[in-house]
Amino acid sequence: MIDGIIALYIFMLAAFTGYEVIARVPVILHTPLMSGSNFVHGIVLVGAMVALGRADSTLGIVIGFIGVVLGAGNAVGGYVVTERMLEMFKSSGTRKPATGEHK
Amino acid sequence: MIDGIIALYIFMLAAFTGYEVIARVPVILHTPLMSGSNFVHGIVLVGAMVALGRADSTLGIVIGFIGVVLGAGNAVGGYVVTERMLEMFKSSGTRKPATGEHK
Amino acid sequence: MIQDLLPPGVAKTLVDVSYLLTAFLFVMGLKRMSSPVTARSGVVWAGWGMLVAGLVTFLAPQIAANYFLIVTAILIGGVLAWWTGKRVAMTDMPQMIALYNGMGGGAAAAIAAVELYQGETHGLVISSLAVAGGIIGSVSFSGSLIAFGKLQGLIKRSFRFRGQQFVNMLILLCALVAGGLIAAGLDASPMVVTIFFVLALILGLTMTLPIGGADMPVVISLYNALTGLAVAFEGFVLNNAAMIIAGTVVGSAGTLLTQLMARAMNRSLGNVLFSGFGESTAATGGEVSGSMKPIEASDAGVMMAFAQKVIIVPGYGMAVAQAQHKVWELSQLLIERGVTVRFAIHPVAGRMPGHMNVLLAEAGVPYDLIADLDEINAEFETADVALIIGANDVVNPVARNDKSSPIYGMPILNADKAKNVIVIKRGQGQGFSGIENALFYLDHTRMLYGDGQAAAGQLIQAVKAAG
Amino acid sequence: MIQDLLPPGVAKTLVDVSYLLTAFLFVMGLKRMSSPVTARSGVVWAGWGMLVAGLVTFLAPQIAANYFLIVTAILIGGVLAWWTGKRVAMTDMPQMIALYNGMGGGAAAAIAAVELYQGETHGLVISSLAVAGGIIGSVSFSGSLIAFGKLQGLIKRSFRFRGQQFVNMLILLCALVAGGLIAAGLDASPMVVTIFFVLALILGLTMTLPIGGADMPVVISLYNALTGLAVAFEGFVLNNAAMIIAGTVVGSAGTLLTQLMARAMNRSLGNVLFSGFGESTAATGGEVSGSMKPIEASDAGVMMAFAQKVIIVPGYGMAVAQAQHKVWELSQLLIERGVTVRFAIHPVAGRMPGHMNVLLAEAGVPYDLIADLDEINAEFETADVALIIGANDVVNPVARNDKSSPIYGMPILNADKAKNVIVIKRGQGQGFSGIENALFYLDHTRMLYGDGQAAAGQLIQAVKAAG
Ligand SMILES: NC(=O)c1ccc[n+]([C@@H]2O[C@H](COP(=O)([O-])OP(=O)(O)OC[C@H]3O[C@@H](n4cnc5c(N)ncnc54)[C@H](OP(=O)(O)O)[C@@H]3O)[C@@H](O)[C@H]2O)c1
Ligand SMILES: NC(=O)c1ccc[n+]([C@@H]2O[C@H](COP(=O)([O-])OP(=O)(O)OC[C@H]3O[C@@H](n4cnc5c(N)ncnc54)[C@H](OP(=O)(O)O)[C@@H]3O)[C@@H](O)[C@H]2O)c1
Repeated sequence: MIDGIIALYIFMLAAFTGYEVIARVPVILHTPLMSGSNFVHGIVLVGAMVALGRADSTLGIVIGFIGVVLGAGNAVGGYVVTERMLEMFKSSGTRKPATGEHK
Repeated sequence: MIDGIIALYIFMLAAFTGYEVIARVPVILHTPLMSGSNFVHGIVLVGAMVALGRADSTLGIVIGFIGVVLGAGNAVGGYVVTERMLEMFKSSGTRKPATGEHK
Repeated sequence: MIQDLLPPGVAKTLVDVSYLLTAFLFVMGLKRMSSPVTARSGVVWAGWGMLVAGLVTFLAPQIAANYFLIVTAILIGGVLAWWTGKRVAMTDMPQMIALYNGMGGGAAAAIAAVELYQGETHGLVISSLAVAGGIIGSVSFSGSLIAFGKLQGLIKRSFRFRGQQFVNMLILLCALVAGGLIAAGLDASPMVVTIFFVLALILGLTMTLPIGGADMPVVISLYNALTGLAVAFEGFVLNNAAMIIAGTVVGSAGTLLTQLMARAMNRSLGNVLFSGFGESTAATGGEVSGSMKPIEASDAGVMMAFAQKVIIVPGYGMAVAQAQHKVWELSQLLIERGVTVRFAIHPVAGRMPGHMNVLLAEAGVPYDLIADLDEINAEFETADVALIIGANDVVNPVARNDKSSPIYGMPILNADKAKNVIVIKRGQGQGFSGIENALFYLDHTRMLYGDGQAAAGQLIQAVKAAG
Repeated sequence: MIQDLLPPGVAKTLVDVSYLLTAFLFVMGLKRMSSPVTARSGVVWAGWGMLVAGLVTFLAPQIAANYFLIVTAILIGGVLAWWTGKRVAMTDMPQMIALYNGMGGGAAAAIAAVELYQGETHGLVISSLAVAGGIIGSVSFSGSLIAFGKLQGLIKRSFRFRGQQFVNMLILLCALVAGGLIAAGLDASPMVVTIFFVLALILGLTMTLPIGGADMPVVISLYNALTGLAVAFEGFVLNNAAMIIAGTVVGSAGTLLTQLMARAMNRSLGNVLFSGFGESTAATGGEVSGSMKPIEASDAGVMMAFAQKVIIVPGYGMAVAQAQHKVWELSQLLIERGVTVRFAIHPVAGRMPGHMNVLLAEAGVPYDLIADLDEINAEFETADVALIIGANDVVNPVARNDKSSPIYGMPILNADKAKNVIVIKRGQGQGFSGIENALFYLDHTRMLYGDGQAAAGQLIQAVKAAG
């Protein structure tokens, strides 16, 4: 499906995208963004699901199971924490919309 | 080589990359950047080369030939013009490096 | 075939890897071009990418013959473009960009034509992409040529009539029908293909002819983005990753750039495309009462020589007169006398974004003397003299207070707030929007008639004479 | 299998298209998260992407069995994470991020382990990627757990000895040799695979243990980027485009973010990883002469009540004392009296970037009262009172003038320039860098001893009493 050179193209473009999206982010958003990108790599959950879904040995099933637990923890925990952190920006942001964008 | 969905992935990522790279460019660079991106799509030259290189009918060869002429014009002209325009930024930039980055 | 000289598979890998490198260099190049400090090196990076891609393509597996023709065509196109690109004056840059951009669109259309005339079946998706690239490329080709003609002064009139949008829609529809027939494989005969391309080319003409010259930079930027898209589509057809990535990047970057440019000129894209500006509104400027009061260069020179602060507002007229060197000479004289001199640049002064910055940079004016609209507007009140050289619309106070004016709402430079205003222009000529300028009639405004360069020269003499 | 319920091919197309959508939503989400105004909606966008991907994966062609186990595992992990994530205090956020991030790394390592224990041959490239993802994921897993332990206070000491870097290098080398054997297919026995993972896990421990708590946010960010990379690698192994794109985006965004954070703290990444800070330098602070002069809350309150301008500098102590609400109440009282109040935020005040902003936002302080270091530093000279609450290092003038100090060169808030300085802290406790603060000994500085929240409460009473 994804052959070698194409994989490299995707890798390169995704890396550019990630870099440019983050560039020039204000300091106050560093921690929420770290948390947000932590949530995004929670997508590892779907990989772990696949790994568990096709495992047949006991060892494979055990490791796959652990993988899915961890992946789900990453995804759900990452979401909850990020959401809580950004919630605070919203509350102040909406109260004073005129000055909402600073720095 | 590049199947449908993968093509879409590449398209999406390249579009993000292009957008983000340009975002927040100062007004004074609008024209040079227009010129620079005009140069970049001069890559159409390589497509025209392939079209001409595998054409066998007379019509195909004629159109392909025109295509290569035009493509080469885009690439070379785009480069020369962009380079000349940006040359001016350099000259002032190096003279007063401390204040080189403005707005 | 050249690629047979290499072990099997090596040529393909080499091409693939080189295209990856090219895509990387292009993106990095554009990235660097979007900051003033690294801009110069950006185009060099992208240039290397192009060189690599161009050379390595001779090894592409699909190329089987016509090497001689390929090289000849590259030489013809390249040398012509090189020669014209090197010779063109700075003020004529926008139309040259239009020209080269049109060539790119034409090349994309040519690729589509070669594919479609061949009549092979590629499957619906690929055929559709070929057709889409063909129509976009053709529109960009003929449209850009018109843009070139207008800016170069070859086409003076704007052809406009009632129902024009309707006719354009009709042409577009016909082209789409023909394209649909081809893409669906229902009728891909050379006849239909020819009709398709002719319609697409005509569409480019009829779309662009009604648009006024003032909006041309935005239109050129739009066609630039369209060419990028066409190149990306043809890249999918040819399975060429470098074209896909470069084309898409330009397509998206160009779209954003078009929006940014339209916004800087206080225009929306729809406005630019579907209503003429500069032409249709030429007659709506209201009358202004009062008289224009001339001044001699010697008096103006003395006024500036003994000022504390002078703000210079350059405009299109400075570009026409190529007066930037003289203006800088004048500024240096004043600075030596202890006068504070600053240049106030309006984002759409001149005829392309950044026009004034390019000219002042050419003359060698250091960056820190040059200020944006936002930075400088508050400073006019503290200036003894605002020297306006060849600017008109960008200092027209009508934009601030006359709701009926076509430029109402455009942010302007508050030159009228300065204690004295000196305006250099040749006569009663109007600015691009064709409306009267209330500034010229103010009590503290004096007109210094003459060509920009000559007038600046006289001012230099006058300042020197002031001792 | 669920996907058999659908016509052949539909499941695969559905998965492919959904993953494309997911990748789009992730990128848009991150984009929105990087601007304060849209940040909140960003995580919601990304959340939808995750939901779509999670649901649609049940239809993935590769999943053949174990549906029950999958759902159970998701519930276990999800519910635990939900519960902990909802309960944790704002000040403990960094360690929770570390924990969840470690879980992601562990999941990536688990995927690698399932693949590698299977012993199938995938070809060199895929095997190498699986191995690389395995080692990176494992390091990120165990390293993040240590980071969690340190910030949570479970691990108090930093274990450090001479030659530590050398031992780490040795472990890394052994892990790479084992990984090389597996990837090259020379010996992929369960034994070697186990050794490989054990070594990688140990490496994460030994790399992270010596790093001081002050540097943990940077380290967590680094492991976050590494987990992203591991996810991307395992995505290549599983041929999963959503993982490839999301992982790579996080890998590159996280790398940049790590650099930005290190720069904001005036540290280089190499410094963070290979030399301890806060620990090793604890003893180097020079002695400061003079004495600390206490003040009563009532006197301090009067001083502020009759001031024209008060600048409040919050620090880690305000977070510990959860004093932000009281501080805002105090500010409101002052504002009502006509005092100009501003909050000065140092980029590394507290224990995570933006820590103070989050807390002040929680208390409801409007954005326009909050100012960055760059904005406010010039204003201290015009302030009658600088009220420092629980901040120490970020106002230490030693950073400006003592070259031997470990914080020399860090930009600080110029609180010492204010006409009067009031410092709220509990006693002689030092800041994170463990050095003396010359500010506390200045003639115009007064110490208001007490817990942050209590002291703010007393000030409120005092201001009210001032009538
Ligand atoms: N920057 C862009 O991207 C862009 C693109 C397209 C359109 N525009 C539009 O162009 C306008 C730009 O405003 P502007 O203030 O720079 O220029 P302007 O409004 O076009 O006015 C130019 C003035 O210069 C004078 N002039 C012409 N040749 C001269 C010479 N040789 N020596 C001295 N004076 C000369 C003319 O008066 P005389 O004939 O009496 O000398 C004219 O009034 C705006 O309306 C803008 O929207 C801008
Ligand atoms: N922001 C980040 O990302 C980050 C991450 C890691 C490390 N750091 C480092 O952390 C430091 C942050 O500087 P900072 O000025 O915010 O804090 P700090 O230098 O760590 O000082 C905190 C002060 O608060 C006082 N305090 C503690 N609990 C208190 C309470 N309940 N009530 C009142 N006062 C209390 C302490 O003194 P008493 O014990 O006498 O009360 C201490 O001197 C910098 O060195 C920075 O490099 C920052």
